[in-house]
Amino acid sequence: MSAFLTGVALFLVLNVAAGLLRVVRGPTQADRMVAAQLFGTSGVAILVLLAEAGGEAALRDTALVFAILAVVVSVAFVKRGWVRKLQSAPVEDPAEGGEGP
Amino acid sequence: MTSLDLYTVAGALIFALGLHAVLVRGHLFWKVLAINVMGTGIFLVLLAAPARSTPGVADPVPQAMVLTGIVVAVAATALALGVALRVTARTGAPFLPDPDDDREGGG
Amino acid sequence: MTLPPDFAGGWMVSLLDLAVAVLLVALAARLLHTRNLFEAIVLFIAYGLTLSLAWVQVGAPNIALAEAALGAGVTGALFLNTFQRLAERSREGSGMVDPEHGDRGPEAGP
Amino acid sequence: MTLPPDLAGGWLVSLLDLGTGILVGVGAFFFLAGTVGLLRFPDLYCRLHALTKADTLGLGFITAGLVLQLPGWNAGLQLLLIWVLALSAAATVCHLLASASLQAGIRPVEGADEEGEGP
Repeated sequence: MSAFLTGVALFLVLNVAAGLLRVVRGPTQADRMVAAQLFGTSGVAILVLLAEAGGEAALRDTALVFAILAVVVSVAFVKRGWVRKLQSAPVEDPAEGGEGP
Repeated sequence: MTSLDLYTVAGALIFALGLHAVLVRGHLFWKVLAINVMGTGIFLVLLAAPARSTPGVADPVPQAMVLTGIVVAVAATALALGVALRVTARTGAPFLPDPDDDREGGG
Repeated sequence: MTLPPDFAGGWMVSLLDLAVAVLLVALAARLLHTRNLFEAIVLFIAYGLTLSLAWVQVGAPNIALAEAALGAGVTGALFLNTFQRLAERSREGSGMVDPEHGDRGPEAGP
Repeated sequence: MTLPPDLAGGWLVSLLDLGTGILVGVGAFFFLAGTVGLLRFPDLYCRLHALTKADTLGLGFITAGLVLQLPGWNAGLQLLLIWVLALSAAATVCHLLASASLQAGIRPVEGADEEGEGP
């Protein structure tokens, strides 16, 4: 059973590696951010499987952190990292202008 | 060749890749990224090599060093990104100013 | 790849280690040599999460916890924040640099 | 669930192993479907749909399969908490990215309904 669970974890790692192709080719920035969510969910699954296969209960705590992480990164992206297209959104946000001389 | 040897070799490769990128890339943000990657390569060697000598038993001293190193790397990254933003604000581009010309970017 | 007989988990674990190590090196090579800054940032976040998996395999789950929270989460948010500041700066400024394609061109070298 | 020693190793354990194998296999299939959708769908919104729904369902199957292997109810409760957290995380991320993309002017791909995919 342990070898089977580790094999499924290996399959999920290869799955994530295939999904990272979308980061390389994604046309928009949001397409690239989707891959972070992919890694969050798959990472939770991999860690839970490894926790059961190796008998290490501490890995489930790491899985909890993985689950929160995609939210943190995506919220940071939406709040701070979004660059509007110049032609489609001509209105600049005056509250967030670049400060400094 | 065990798995821990594999991670040691991967850490050395990652360190070499990061060092190459620090030297080659001119963009300041890639320099910060590359310094981060270099540090993680060192962490990988530092954790995988002592775990190989005593299999099954984790050595707590390298783990404490790596844990401290992660926190320090985050703080240093924040500082470096702030400095890079100031360089961009001064010179108009996220590159180090050329020391040969003193037309712009002087203090 | 021959494993010592006392190595728990057998050959499947070593295959998993091989996949994680190859993915780490490939991610590092791609994120350090791409021309797109945003792609490099997202790949760095993915690199941090893969490194966390590597530390689980090395036998340090506490460091995997810290790496996932600090190395991937906080550092990724820092890079995203700086990316937006840089994009604002170059859009309102002289336009010397395109934030999507960071290098200035062939004359960027020394 | 701790089995009494006369039952351990009997037919119940092998039945639980079989259930774990089936559930984890189905979960891995849903992860594969999510990745195929991420790579093949034409649009950001379709990709978000495929990724968040299919992967979260796959994670639910995998945790349900692993609960059958656990010795006590403590760790099972933790696995349930992990799944609920991943569920809310996927919903939040999908909503945030989709609404931000709409506001930024990325239009969904038109014409998918004319091909007879929609109801």
